[in-house]
Amino acid sequence: MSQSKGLPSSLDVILHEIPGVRMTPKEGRRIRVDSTPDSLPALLELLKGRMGFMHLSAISCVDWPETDEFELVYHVWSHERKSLVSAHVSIARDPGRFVSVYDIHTPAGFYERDIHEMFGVVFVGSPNLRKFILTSWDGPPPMLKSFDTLQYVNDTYAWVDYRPEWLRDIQGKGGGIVS
Amino acid sequence: MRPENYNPVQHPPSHEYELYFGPNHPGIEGNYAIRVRLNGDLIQEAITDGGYLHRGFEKLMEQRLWIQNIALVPRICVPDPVPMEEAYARAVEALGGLEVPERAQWIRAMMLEMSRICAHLFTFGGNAATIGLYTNMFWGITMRDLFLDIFEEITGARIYHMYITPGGVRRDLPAGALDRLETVIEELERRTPEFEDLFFDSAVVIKRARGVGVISLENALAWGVTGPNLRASGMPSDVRRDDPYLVYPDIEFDVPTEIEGDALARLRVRQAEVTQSVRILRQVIERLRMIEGPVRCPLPNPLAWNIPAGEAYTRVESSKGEVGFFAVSDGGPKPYRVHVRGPSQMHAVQVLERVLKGSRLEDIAQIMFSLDACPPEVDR
Amino acid sequence: MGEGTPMGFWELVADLVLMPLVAFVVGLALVLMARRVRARIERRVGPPVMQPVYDIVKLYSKRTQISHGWMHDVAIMLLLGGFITAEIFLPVPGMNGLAQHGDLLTLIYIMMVPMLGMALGVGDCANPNGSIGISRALTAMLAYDVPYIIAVIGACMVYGTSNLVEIVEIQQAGGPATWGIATMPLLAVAGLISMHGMLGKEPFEIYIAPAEIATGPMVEMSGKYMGALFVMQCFQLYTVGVLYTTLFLGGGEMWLTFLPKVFAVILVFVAITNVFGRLRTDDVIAWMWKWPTGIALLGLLLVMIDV
Amino acid sequence: MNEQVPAVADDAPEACRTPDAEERSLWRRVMDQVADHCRSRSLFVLHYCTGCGAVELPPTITSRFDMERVGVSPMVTPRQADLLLITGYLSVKTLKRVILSYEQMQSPKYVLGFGSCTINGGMYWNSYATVKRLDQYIPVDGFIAGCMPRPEAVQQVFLDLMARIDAGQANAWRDYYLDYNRYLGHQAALFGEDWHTPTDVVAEARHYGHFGPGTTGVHTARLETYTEWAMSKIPELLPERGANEKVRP
Repeated sequence: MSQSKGLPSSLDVILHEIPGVRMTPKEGRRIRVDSTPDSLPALLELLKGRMGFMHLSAISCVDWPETDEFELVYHVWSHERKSLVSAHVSIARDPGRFVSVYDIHTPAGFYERDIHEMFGVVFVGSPNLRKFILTSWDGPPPMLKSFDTLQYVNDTYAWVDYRPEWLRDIQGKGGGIVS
Repeated sequence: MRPENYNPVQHPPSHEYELYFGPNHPGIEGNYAIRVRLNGDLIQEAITDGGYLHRGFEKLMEQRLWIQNIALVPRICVPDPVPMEEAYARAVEALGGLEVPERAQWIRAMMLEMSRICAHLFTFGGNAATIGLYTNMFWGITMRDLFLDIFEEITGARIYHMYITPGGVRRDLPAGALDRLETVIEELERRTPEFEDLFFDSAVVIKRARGVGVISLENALAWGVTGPNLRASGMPSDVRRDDPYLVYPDIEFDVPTEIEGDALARLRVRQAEVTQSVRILRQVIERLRMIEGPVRCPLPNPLAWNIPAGEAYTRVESSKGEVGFFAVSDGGPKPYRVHVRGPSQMHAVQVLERVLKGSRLEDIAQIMFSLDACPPEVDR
Repeated sequence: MGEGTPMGFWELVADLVLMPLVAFVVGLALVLMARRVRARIERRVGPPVMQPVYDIVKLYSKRTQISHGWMHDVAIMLLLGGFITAEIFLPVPGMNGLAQHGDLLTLIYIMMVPMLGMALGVGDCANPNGSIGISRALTAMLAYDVPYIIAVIGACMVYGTSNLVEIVEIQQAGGPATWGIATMPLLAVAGLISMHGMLGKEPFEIYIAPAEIATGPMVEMSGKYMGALFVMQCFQLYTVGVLYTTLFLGGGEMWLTFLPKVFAVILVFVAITNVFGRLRTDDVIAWMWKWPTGIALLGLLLVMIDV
Repeated sequence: MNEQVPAVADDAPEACRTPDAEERSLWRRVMDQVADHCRSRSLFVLHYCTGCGAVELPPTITSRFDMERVGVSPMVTPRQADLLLITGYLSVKTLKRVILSYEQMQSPKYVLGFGSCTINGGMYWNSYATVKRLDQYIPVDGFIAGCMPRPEAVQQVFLDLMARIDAGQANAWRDYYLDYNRYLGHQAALFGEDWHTPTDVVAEARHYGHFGPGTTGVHTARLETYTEWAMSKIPELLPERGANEKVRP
């Protein structure tokens, strides 16, 4: 615990070297860092090289249609300092392109492939953006907020009509399944 | 019909051939496929092919209430569902600012360790079956069934418990459950020498596992290997200890490590982990006998439960490695986004491809089972 | 030709029909025993008594059938035919069949035919798992044949004949002290190990290996072909059990003493199989050429000094 | 001259239906009963974990519940198996493999759907990736409700299936031949118009006398034209095959 207490100040020193980076310590060994798209690779590089944040736990992508942005969150963990930095970066939805961090963190290869598949974001320099999960899929990237699952399901699949006796009785009395 | 990802343009040299390993193959854990290019017995290249178990969990969770997702979450990882529930519940607690009562925390730790033992017994069985030692599979899975009985008694379900809810657990332990758990633990300890004779100390098993699928510590760290697989390479890293949650700081346990990083080391680490889990369970049982109190903090109306906007990333140590849940709320009744990071997303894809390269055809199944790759959490 | 009584024509015909039939029935019982013992080791009940029959009838009564070409069909005939022929050359109590006319070497030669047939047939399936399985099966044959041949040659030297009927007679006349297991224990051990390899069970199960090559040669076998393989399994267990009994356990004068020996031999194989994993292909060769071969050579040396 | 058109197409063989039980000879009936009994007592299950229900199969097979007592044992390849267990939800990608596996199995073959997901989507009713109704794509002999079904439920469905096989009633596999056009239509609606499998089901239906009015139709016609086109395109590249196993590129 003591290490994570002293962490924000030492992290501050490093973050000063990178323009456009803001840090917010949070509870429980978590630190949120907001970065600009340009400085993110440098941030990860510095975190890995100087602070030992060498385990890329995950890359999460969030779709924000209101602001027309994708938010990418890089969760990096330090085995030495026992704390987790979540680096947030927002990129424009329209080209949907970002630089790959595969050369810094090898695990990024899978996460970038996954985000490319689910959100359509292109990572320049990622080693393998071939389809992995959705090889039989030719619709839009399914995780986009604009993709309506229920609509797609109703168009594509058929249902068994489930109207058992007991339900019809209840419905006859004015009840039924509340939706 | 060819599989979609078949690329007919490449013509490999005549001495090489391609083999489809899975999805319908007993050497594959779950529903997964590996396309291997072989030169004789040696694997030149392995390309994994997932998505057979894809259900679109992350999309589904965006369309259900926070409370409804409790039912969805354990289904992400079939053999080891409890860590998923725990990670999701903690993410919701962090977002909603809920405080878990002490008794509930101990009960959760108990569920997690029982699930770990079950998953390891399952893996031992699968690992033994890949080398034809079915007896161990039969014994191990029967042993696991005794734990499933305890699960059923406590939660009402054998596999998908849906027991850990945000703010605690669903209901208190039934009377006598702890005693019965103790009997099962004793039974496990009584049977342990048999398993050692049959499986862990068997010359054939050691011969098959030693030096197979070696991951050096450097590679393990660089490739994002976590959990028992990382510990088998010599790194004493455990989320329970490094990023503690629940009551784990109050529990005494060791983090077993090995240095070889091969399939045998991974087996041995898991074997030692079962012992440690038993040790944890005994402490938990002792504490649970003393602690009384509520098992869930009061929740608002779950059908109209708006969680404050924000985001949380929680990590849990599962039997396969590090589970991460990233939950984003926009203040509504449903999650805005939930990202699941299963440990096998690394182990079953990139790590497996790299480890397989240069290995032999005989060892594919052995490597996959020793990495304990779990396809459902890759595909989600 | 031995000094046995000259056989009548009808007696021979009866033998030729009865011997494979008896082999099949005893083989079914052996398969059942193997499965029941395996179930016991795994702490469960196991299949019902008629299970081997159910399986075979079920497979033969499949309504549709996939053939992969005429070689595939011929291969199955080679496979079964090889074993049926082998049964005719194996003397059992009361029936000698053609054992007087052929000797041990003929039998060894005939017992290679099924494997060859399998190789030809599986090659026609164009399934890579099958091809790998067959190459592994032939490799395994290379591994277990070395100690096997040495053990057999040693046995022939001890008995001074390669005629199976005479071998049985010598052991029957001398009592248990002249049984192969007493006169040449090392060769008996080597023979046991190599015959275990011949059965293709763990730890030498390299060519079935479900988790590696999806049962190898059997991968494309469906319906009646699979049924033929199940029948073959009966013959295989019977042949190996009877051969070992004949060479090292005194053969049999009457079925009551003969069958328990055959079952005991198979029981040893089954008990070993279920507590071991499967070795790799190269490990099997290395091990087979090291331990059983060494034991067999030592045994041969002792036998030669004795002789 | 009579204006009536013959009900049977010219190319259909004589025996296009299975004879009723009464029409068969005594010997044939006894043999069929023996065969059905043996079929019911020996079920080889295809080792294919299509979904999460597969996690309850090891307990069902292993020592505690021991399904070998009633003759159920796992088999490795579809060629050897009789029983295909659809253990839970099916993603579209898996469904393709399931259909390929199903067509490779030899009749009589049986399909059991595990869990609510195979009946109507179950828990994943609004998932874009999973198939909702299994019986649209392959004929199903029985379903087990629940998520997930307990080993006891699995055992019960095995016993029920065995009783039905013994009585000669588990004939869903025949529907696939008799109604192939409909099944293919559903498959093609999901997988795209160029969907085809290596097994020539129509030829098999003709050969084994299960050719019915529903075997061919709009959808299989598309298959025929595709086959002819493909066969004319590359006849020399394909090795000679057995009569009932045409390989399409």
